[in-house]
Amino acid sequence: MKADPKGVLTGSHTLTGNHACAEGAFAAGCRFLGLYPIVPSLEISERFLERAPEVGATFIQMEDEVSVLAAVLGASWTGKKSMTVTSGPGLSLMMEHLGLGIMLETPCVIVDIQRVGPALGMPGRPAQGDMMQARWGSHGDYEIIALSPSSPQEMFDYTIKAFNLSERYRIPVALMSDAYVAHLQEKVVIPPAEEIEIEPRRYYKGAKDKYLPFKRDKDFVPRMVNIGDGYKFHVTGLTHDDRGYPVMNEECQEYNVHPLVWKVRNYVDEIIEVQEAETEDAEVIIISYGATSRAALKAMEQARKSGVKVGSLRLVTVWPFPEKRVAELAKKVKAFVVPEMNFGQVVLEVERCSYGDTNTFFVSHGENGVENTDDLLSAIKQAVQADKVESGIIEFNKGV
Amino acid sequence: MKASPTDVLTGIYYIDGDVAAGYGALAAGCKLVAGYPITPSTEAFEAMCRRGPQVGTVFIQMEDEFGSISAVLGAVWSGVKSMTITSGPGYSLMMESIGFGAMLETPFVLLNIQRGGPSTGVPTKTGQADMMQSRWGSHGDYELIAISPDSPQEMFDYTIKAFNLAEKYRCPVMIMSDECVGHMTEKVVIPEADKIEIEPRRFYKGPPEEYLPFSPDPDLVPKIAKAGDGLGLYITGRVHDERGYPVKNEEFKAKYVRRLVDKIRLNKDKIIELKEESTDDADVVVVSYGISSRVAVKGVEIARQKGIKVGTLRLVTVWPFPDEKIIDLAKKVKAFVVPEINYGQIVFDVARCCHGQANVVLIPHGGAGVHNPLDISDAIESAAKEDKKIEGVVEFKTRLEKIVFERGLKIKE
Amino acid sequence: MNSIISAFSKGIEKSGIDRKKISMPSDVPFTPDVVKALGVDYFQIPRGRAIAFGTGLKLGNPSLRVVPVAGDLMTLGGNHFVHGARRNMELLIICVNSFVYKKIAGKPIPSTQSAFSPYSTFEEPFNFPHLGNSCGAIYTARWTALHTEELADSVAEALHKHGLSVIEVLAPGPNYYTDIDSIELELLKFYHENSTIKNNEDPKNVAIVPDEKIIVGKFTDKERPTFIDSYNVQHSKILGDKFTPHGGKNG
Amino acid sequence: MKAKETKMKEIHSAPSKKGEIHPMENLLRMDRMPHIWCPSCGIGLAVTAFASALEKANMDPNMVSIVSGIGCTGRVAGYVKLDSFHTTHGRPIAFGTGIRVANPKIKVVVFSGDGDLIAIGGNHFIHAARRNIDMLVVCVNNFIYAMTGGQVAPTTPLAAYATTSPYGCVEPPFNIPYIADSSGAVYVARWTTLHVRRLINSLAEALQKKGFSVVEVISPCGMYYSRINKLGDGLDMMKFYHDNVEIRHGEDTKNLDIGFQTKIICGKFVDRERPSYMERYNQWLSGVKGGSRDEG
Repeated sequence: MKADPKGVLTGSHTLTGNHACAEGAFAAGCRFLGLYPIVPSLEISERFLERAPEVGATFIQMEDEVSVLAAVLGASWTGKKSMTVTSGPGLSLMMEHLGLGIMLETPCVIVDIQRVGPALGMPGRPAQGDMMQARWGSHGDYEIIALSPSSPQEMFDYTIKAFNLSERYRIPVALMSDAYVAHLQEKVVIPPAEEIEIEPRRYYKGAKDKYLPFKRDKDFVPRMVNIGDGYKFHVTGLTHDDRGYPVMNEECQEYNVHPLVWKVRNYVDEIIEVQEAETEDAEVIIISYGATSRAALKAMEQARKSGVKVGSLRLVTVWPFPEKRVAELAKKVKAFVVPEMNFGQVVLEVERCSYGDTNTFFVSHGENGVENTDDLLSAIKQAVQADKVESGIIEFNKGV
Repeated sequence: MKASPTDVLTGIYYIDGDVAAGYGALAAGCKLVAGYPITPSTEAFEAMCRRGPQVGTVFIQMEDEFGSISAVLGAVWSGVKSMTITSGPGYSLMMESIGFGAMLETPFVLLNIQRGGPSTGVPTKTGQADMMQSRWGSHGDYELIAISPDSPQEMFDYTIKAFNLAEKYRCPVMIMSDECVGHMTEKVVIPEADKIEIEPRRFYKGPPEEYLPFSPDPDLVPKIAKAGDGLGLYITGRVHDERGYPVKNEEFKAKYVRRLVDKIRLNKDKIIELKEESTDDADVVVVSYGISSRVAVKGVEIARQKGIKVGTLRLVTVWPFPDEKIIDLAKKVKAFVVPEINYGQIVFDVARCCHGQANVVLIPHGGAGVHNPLDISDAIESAAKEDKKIEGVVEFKTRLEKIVFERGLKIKE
Repeated sequence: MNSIISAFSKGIEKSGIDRKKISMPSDVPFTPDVVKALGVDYFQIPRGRAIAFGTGLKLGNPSLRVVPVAGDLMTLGGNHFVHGARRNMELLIICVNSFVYKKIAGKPIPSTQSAFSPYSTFEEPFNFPHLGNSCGAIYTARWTALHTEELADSVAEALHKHGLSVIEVLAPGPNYYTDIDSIELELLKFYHENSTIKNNEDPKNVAIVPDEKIIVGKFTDKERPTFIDSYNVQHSKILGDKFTPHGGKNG
Repeated sequence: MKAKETKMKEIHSAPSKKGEIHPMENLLRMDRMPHIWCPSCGIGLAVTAFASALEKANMDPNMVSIVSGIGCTGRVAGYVKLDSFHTTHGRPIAFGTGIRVANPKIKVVVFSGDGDLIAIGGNHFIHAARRNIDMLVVCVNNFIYAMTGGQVAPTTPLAAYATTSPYGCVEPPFNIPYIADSSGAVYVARWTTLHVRRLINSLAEALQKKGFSVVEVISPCGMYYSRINKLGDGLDMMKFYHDNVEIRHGEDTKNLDIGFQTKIICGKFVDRERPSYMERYNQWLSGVKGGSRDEG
């Protein structure tokens, strides 16, 4: 399906990441925003509100983040594509309803503009400390899809992709950006509507009385209907059978929850998108995502110039984690260098998936500015020199 | 320091795990409990409501889980030991404040009686699917301690230990129990007060004008103060320096938030408690925690009867994770078998620490029940037979899965 | 904001309560200097949780006087407020209600409506004293940042109340999330022209309505047993000697 | 016990005689019967009253959506044959707000208990009332958390017993109509499950009301509240309601406190008009769209 021209602001613009995200949402067909203001995600909602009347979108500012996601889930069941924007503290409050979204298999998009944490941290300063939270933050078992854009253009593109994935798999999708990308102002090219591919919602089309809200189709995804279409369906956050009725026993738990995990794990190849640069002959590969990718690519070029063969693997989808690709690369290279603006989160996954074949260097990035490559270059130097595979992550230390 | 005799209900009891945890908290000197009813953790709160007023422990049922954890944090800063009790959905609601507690280095204990999830799930039945959440559930970087008891007696003992760890390292401590242990009724022996060791709070005792609330001792843990002592506390959830004043520069994040993480990571050896058995010559090691480790006993027994050399490693403290132990064992054994009541959480950390040197088998279970010991013995057997190195976590196909997905679920009419 | 702080400080002075015994959980980011000048213990806590945190402080040490100063009181903390009032926890809540000017869709909205919703200003704001009163607060008052003398008196008076007291202060305060343009002067002038003092008015009638005068004053002043009092009374009644009363009246 | 259970099951699942249809069959999910509520519980009465009210108010069942939270009353959504949502604890109002704002054609009914709506959901309750979101909130008040086994609720009267107030409740309860009224609800009524006919009328009236309507339904809980406080069974509670309820329409909501086994005042207390959220929203929208856009 093509995008609705009403929401597409075709042309070449200079936009901040946050504004690009709002435009991406409109282009993807998002027509409902639940919001509660929090730095540094404000500009998304401001842009959304400003353009909502002409696009025909609705919004509501709720009393807290808890109710925001509840409202978004409700809105999604009326047939409107819905999203919410927040930052760390807000995401923590949304955790309960993330679980509900998973259990009700409700498509929606959560944009998290990460800031320094924990607690109030440093509002407005970029960080990548919520990556693991997006994957594990709600109670119970689930899998989630998380994308991490690294420029305003990508904020636009991957917001659309986030909506498409969420409709395709009927799952909440997290767009994990950060304050740096969100406030970065760059050229954003918005293509004409007919060039934007949109995943339509997978609706049920059979007889009214035969509708089962959680009956999985061949593509593993149950079909949806809208409130008010006369299906009189029931859905619950309790463990349920195909009809959506609660059945609380071991068998039903297995029947209900295991597919929630499979739904993503069985389709990792379709979901995962990575961007590789010069990995063929690389000795060291920098694995990065989001804003740190910008420094990673720079460092790669600089290192190449000085004769070190460095490649880059950019995780566009951080969750599900590209296990296979990392394992393949691990066999070829001397080391992975993982810069993150936190104290070690996704690097643990890299360590896991390299199966002892290579060293994993961790660089806690961002202290001297997001685009600064000094630490990375020194870490690469250290990585090249290492002659044996250590057990465990080697934390690059500036010698403080 | 010894426990106060008025707090300890010395005697031999036949009680369930929830109640035992409640009595443990009282024995540890918990003077305020704030809770909100949620199945299956309510019994612990009820027990403390019944006994609390008689030993001078105040209870309050707050309006929601945000309220109960905030009240706990407040109580700690007023100078008393405090805890809250919850289960999955409530735990999700508490996430923001747990991070806040970690940031303020607030010593408190949270008892999470896990149930089947996600969302409302199966409220009355068991699960172990909040394990990763306890480590990663709040935004930003932090580290905390999580303990997983497997019997009512341990619920009592480890609740006391949880309070001691919290006071010692000034960090939130999670008791990650589950419905099975919580509702399991067994004999619980509560010893005399003078046999219970209590870690006193590390109060600051110097002159008020020199007090720095976040200036660490050599073990990276700072001294704590309480409100109302005239110290003019300035405590903030923002990134702060030693004085507690907010800082606005990324460099400081590296300096100050780093310590929150390091204080646990560098004291790991002192915190971690493991129970290890016959791992020396084992081919396969079963890594488990909580109720799964009790179920695993039977599975191991069956496997041993078949002549397989099986060792067991029980994670009493799940977080911080015993990386080194697993790395050591991985060099010696053929495979790890990890039964957990979820679809893979701790197993990923086991796999991570293996570095490809041993195979890792996950025996998943969705919750609402425990493993079939036969699944565990079968998994051990096939892991022992497997000679190839397999990358990644091998998911064992359980009997339950076969029943449900091959025969089809019988929907009750 | 400065005027509120100095009024608050003056209020403490007047009340004669030891500053050391005052704790101030708040989601308003005060600077260290201000806190030092006030001489109280200050906790900056997650948005909206000031009352719940204060409840813990008070229960943990009943001799403390807890004064949550809240900016986000009615949004994230709405529930804690209504339940705190119902329980009659001994807290003095100072709610800084800042008027925010914000543009929506290019349309400037002089939001005399509410700080609670800087965006969707087509919403009606709470009538805060009325809500507090109906939930059981024993003392409600409203002042603007101009009424510093009255505010100080109110603080002094409320600090001696046993129960949940709430003072709403209309002020161009620090909005947690957004930068506000410099509107202080304009707003102060607005207050001056548009407020009228009506003490003991039924809180029902004090809603802030556009184009009408803002009613300020002390609206409620009553007595009810506090949470700790009824906790002690009930448990002494049932348990008798086995129960040692908690804290005692106001420490 | 087991025999009794199977007996009950037999009665409930017995095939209906030819031509005999349950009068509520088009509004209740008969395939889910028997329900989970205990004998002597009043929630069933509230549900059938609601179903009758739907008929009485001539609502198109396709355009009504029912949202429940967690708890005994939280299960209502599962038994009513409408588009029904069983959501998380305390959040049905927030969930319903989303539905209503995204699709204003849908009439949202939130059917939940006192603990769900007033304790954990208190904030959403007062805010939805302030916004005046078009929805009907049916709050079944049984004075206790029954699903989790009898904990004290914010509606539990002073000195009443519950498992988390083992020595008597120390907190005064909420007066639900008062708080609804003061936060801006346009329709507030209170009935007990004894007053079925009045309750039906009231619900039908509230369904047609534009704005945030609240109907509090006082219901006996034979299993926990009555048992712990030794108040007898469901019938005794009904008798108590019969003897102690006073109907006073238009009573000032501030006088509606409920004490332990004291007089209960029922009636319709508030019925007024206030612009609803969607009306204000549309007004704003037309201002923006209708050329009056001011770039200042």
